[in-house]
Amino acid sequence: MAKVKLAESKINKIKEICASFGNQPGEAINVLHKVQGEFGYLPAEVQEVIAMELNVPVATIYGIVTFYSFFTMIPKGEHPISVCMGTACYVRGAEKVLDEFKRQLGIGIGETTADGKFSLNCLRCVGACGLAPVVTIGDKVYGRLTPDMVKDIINEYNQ
Amino acid sequence: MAKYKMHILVCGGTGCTASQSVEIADRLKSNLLDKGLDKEVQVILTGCFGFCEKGPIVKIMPDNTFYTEVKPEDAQEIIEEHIIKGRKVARLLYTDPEKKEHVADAKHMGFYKKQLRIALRNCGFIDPENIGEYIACDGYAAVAKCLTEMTPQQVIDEIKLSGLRGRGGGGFPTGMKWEIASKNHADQKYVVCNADEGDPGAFMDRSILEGDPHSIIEAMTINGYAIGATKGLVYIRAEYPLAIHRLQVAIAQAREYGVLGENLFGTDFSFDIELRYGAGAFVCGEETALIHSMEGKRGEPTFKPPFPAQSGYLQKPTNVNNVETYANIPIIILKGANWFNKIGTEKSKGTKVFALAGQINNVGLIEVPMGITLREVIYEIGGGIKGGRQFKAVQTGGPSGGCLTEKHLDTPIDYDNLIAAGSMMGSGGMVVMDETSCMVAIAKFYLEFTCEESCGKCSPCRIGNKRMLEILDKITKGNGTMEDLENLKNLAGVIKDTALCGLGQTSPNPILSTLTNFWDEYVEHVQDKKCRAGACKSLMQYVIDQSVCVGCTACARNCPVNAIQGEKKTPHTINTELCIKCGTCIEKCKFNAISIQ
Amino acid sequence: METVNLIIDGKAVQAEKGQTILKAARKAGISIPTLCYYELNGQKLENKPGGCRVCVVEVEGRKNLAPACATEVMEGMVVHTHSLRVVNARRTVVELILSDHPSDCLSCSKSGNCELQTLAQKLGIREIPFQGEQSKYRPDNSPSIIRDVDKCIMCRRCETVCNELQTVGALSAVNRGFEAVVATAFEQDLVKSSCTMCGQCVMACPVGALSEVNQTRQVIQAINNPEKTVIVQTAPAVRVALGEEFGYPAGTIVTGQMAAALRRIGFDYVFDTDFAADLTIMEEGTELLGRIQKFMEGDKNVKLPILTSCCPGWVNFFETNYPDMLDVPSTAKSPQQMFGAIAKNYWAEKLKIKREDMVVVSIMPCVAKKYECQREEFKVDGNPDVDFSLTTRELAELIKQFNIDFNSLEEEDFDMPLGASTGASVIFGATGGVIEAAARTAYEVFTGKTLEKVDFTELRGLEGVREATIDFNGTPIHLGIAHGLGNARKLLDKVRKGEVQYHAIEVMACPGGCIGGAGQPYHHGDFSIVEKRFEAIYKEDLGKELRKSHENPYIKQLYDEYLGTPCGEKSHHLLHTHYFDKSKQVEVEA
Amino acid sequence: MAQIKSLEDLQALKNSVQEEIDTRVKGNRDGLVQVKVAMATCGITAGAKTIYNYLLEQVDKRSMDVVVYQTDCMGLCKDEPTVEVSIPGKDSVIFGNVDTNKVDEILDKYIQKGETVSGVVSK
Repeated sequence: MAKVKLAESKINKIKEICASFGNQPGEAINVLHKVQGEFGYLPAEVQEVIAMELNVPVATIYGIVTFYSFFTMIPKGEHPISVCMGTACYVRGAEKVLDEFKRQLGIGIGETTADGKFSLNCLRCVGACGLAPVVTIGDKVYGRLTPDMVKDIINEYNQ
Repeated sequence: MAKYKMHILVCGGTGCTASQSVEIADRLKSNLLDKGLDKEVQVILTGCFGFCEKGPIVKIMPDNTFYTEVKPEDAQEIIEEHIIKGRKVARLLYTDPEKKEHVADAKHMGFYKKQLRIALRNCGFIDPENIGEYIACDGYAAVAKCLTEMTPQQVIDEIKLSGLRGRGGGGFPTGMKWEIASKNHADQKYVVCNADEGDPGAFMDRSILEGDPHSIIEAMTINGYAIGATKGLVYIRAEYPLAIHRLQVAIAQAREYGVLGENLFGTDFSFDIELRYGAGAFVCGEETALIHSMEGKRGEPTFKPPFPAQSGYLQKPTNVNNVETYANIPIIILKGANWFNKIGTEKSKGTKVFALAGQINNVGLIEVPMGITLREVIYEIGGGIKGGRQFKAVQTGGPSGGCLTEKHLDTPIDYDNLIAAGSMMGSGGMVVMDETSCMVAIAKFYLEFTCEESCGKCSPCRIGNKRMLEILDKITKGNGTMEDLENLKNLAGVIKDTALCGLGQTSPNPILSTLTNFWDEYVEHVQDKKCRAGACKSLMQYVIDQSVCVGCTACARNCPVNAIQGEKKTPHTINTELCIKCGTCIEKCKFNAISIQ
Repeated sequence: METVNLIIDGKAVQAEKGQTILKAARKAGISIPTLCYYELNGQKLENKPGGCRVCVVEVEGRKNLAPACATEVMEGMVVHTHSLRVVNARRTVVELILSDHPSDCLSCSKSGNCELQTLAQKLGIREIPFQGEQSKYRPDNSPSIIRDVDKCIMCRRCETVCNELQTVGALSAVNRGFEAVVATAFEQDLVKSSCTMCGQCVMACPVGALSEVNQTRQVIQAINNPEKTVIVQTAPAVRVALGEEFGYPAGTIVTGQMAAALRRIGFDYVFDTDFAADLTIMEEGTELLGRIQKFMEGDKNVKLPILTSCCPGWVNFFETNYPDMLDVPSTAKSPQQMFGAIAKNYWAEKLKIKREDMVVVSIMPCVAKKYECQREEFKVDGNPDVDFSLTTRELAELIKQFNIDFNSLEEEDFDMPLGASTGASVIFGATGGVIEAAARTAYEVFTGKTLEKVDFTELRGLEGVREATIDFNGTPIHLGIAHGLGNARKLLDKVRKGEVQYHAIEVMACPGGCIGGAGQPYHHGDFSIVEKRFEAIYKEDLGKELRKSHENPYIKQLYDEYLGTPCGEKSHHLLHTHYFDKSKQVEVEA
Repeated sequence: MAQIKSLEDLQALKNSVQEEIDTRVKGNRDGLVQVKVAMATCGITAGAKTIYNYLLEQVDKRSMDVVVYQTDCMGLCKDEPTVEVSIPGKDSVIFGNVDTNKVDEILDKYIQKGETVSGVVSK
């Protein structure tokens, strides 16, 4: 018997979410959205439970999770940083801003700092093209950024 | 109820919201309350005005005053000066970049003058969360007309006659698409709105959903009636929380008002809409991939035929149209196909929304009649190139499109002309570039995107694009050969010819169009190891100006790789073989003698 | 049938409406190369993702090249399958695939059987113009199957086979873009997944991304170890397929040559798994009759139908998917394991050697058998009853390694006593064979009469799920048969819900039964090869003097001398097993 | 809220909400008659607010295609309240010392009939 270990509250939450979608395999993406919204990420154990509830192979769930960039198996930082790499931002220097964040935080794209405070990601166009280049941290949007502003922004969250 | 004497419209689009427009609206409201004017002046959070470059936008009606780059702290002045005293706040008015004059009335701004807003007719004008305002602007009159006065075939004929073509990229005639779906009989059919806008830099669909969600609901209902579907699905990006919220509100209101649900307008026709969320995959804009994603699977495209109109969502006949396409439908029904087909060119009717971006003065969302020239868009609406620099290229169609040059500036924009020029309409991204953009690097940027977004199902796209990217990388690093260029050409051709879906088939376009239009620039990178735009770092060289250098040795002492030689008090030189382009010498030079070439 | 007319390469072709260009062309004798396309004719399996783009053809009037495997013919279509444009595109596509594929053909397990290799050769590819990053993944070595994911070309055949044909669901396409590959959940090892080791993925894989664990080297070492007595047993299905590896047409029976070759290789005793198959019938048949007897006496606790347990892939499948039904299958070990138990006990005692000094090698049409023989319950103090299980393909390799000219070998017999067998045991190799063999014996035991008509043709066939009722002298016995795990699932779900009533069900994991096993020579999707093996199996049965297991004189001798009675105490100890719950369970973390 | 069950229902609802958005619709349209009331401190002290409200009310009552809005001091403080009327194609005129009667006159005679109305302080 292969065992999947998970806290009871989490198991119940996942079951509740799956049930709210009628445990339908066709609702897998909606379920994953909801569960990730709940836990912040989708670790293997969580995917195992979802697969069991929806009665689909866990490989299938994993195939879905790894297909869509919105889903992540790595917990995001307390302050998730997303650098917009849409065309408008790219043309106006987003790459340099991204490099500066990487340098300042010492992490790469898709990674989280050791203290769990920051995670760094790229995204495609938040639609604030007038403010390019744009970075979002949590719900907050920073526009018209230059690399030299990066340090101060990080410091805002380091107090 | 007393009528509001004035309306203050605050842009509630994502861009302006990002720069505190909600707070501006709140401050305006509290100021009005303080002055006891809350019953006389209404503050409305609308959809996007399009002029994102100068956001947040606040517009006062009825005098049409257009305030730009408003900050929350400006709210008090707007109320005290404009609302109470009737004095316009000059410093917040838009300044014409050429005439250097304030333009008070939005109708006279260059940005809006040449625009024709059909799909965006209600964006920035009504409160998207109030169905009443939509109804006041003839909302739901089109669906009422279809259901009570027209047969489904008449609706299809009207759309066919209008000449409307799909705004999502391909430009397939909408009426014909509906007709095919209507002729496939099944117990259940579906209508799907593709709101998985993934083109980097294009955000028209989001703006429509945020600014005028009811128009989409109405159009989908008309679509359902025309093809015999009772169920609608909107496949929307999860990254669009505001659009999702507005759509949810609109659907709830539509149900409450009975314009969505059972027996609409007292007829036998019933229709309802559900939302499905995308999860970050550009390829899901392709309709078969979108359908698989809605079914809870990996969003991989499948070969067509069967087309969705034959076998789509849950293997049932399904009609998929994009948001902007839908936004045109109600007004076509109301004003008639013959009104619509007078706008535009022979084969491309109506208007197209573009997201104008890049090195241009007026970044934003615009809607123009088909047939307008790129020159008009870039120079009149876009206000010309930023900083007065030289225009170099304009990229249309996003990762599926290509780069057009000076010689295309006077080509009327329509589906067929853009394809003939080696680009495409795409979803409507338009990125303007000046001489600081390297065309090889731009091709690489788009290809990086395609590589990241390729689903990996077919070998040409999965491996071919990766190999093309590697070749481009080689070229931008100065290691390219002429053979690489030949390989690139062949690969681009084969990928275009053999890839499984639209994403793959069009992915070589940015390369093909730059190879055609900027061949010299590629050759320069390969043979002269030079990037004329100065964008490819590896090709840059650090040079000491011999006439400026005084030989202070500061650079040589600080160079981490000892690449700088020279006697004291004589001009120094940089050994480019050793130089790692770290920039330390420039930092240390007090005489600005070192430059990058 | 509606037909359409089209022109392929200048030739007027009439094709069925709805048919693909590929099939229409093939029927007209025009070959179009394919790579990802995989079809098991008659088994309702078709993999045509249209992904590799090798089969692209030019259709006049179309903007892009069309994949022949997925494009339907249309009236008036003009197709060019080898125009310059097509040839250049096809070649470039294969070059691209090769550019992300390790070039270790010389030492690759699929060398000579690799469809990509053949394709590259056919297209005359002599160099790969594209250099660049190659995918790198961690190799996965399970007891049966090796996944060398670096070699995966995303043809999706294994994924389709694992999910649609077998409904095992161990594999899925994961990641996207250049990183996209077919893998297990979390890219873990197969043993940690729901894999049953049936190996149909290995059979389907056109390249070396999936292959069996090769143990020929260990076997050669054992043979050359003077301390060891090395015994070999060969499964029924091997003898009708091995010939293919030596150029014989499919369906050629090479039993005698095989026995001769095994002797040349140096095995001390060349025995037959068929002997153990007869033994299985004695045990399983007795168990079945016992359950029927109790059922007829009104025992409510008796579990019916009895399920066969010869197939290790099937055993893994029900242990994972039907943990609530573990007491339903027969407890009889598979023939391979019965043979091992008899060899290492009865035969070792006869030879007066310790079991540690005996090495039992089995030749199987199967890769799951490699896993089975390593199961802990089949070991005594860590020493397995069967030491090594080789596939038919590995045996062919062994024969080639020993420079044996197989085709000119004189036929030889198996050694006695463990090489004696009946026709009933031979048909174990085909779907329906086990249940037919059981019926032959059970009938006579149950009714006490001699069976006149030995051939139960109603039980034969290649339909995925079959059923038949046999008259046991007035008592109707309902039998069910499924091959392919997807079909087994369909049948088992009905049994679980109580929708169907059977006395016994035979299940084989592979399509066609063992003749279509994953250890057999590669058929590359040509299922007619399996059909020919099927015919050969029944031909071999027909040629046997004895055709009922209980008539095997050495089986009788074994019971008299050693075991006592079927399902007796000694049999129970040596020839029966028990099953484990291998399903995934959620456990609350403290 | 009663559900919309027919074209008439929709029309009725539209009529009831139309008014709310009218101010905006008119502002967006070209070629409308514009009536501006000077509403700086001087104007308000002189009663411009009453005039402004009365104008809005009467335009509505008469269902006229006229857009009314406030504006800054026109520099004619001695004649407050002042009202500027611009009819497309004509020069705009400013009426001084406007009261409610004058408003009626401006609307009925000057705008609707094109007749001359007294009280013009500036052209």
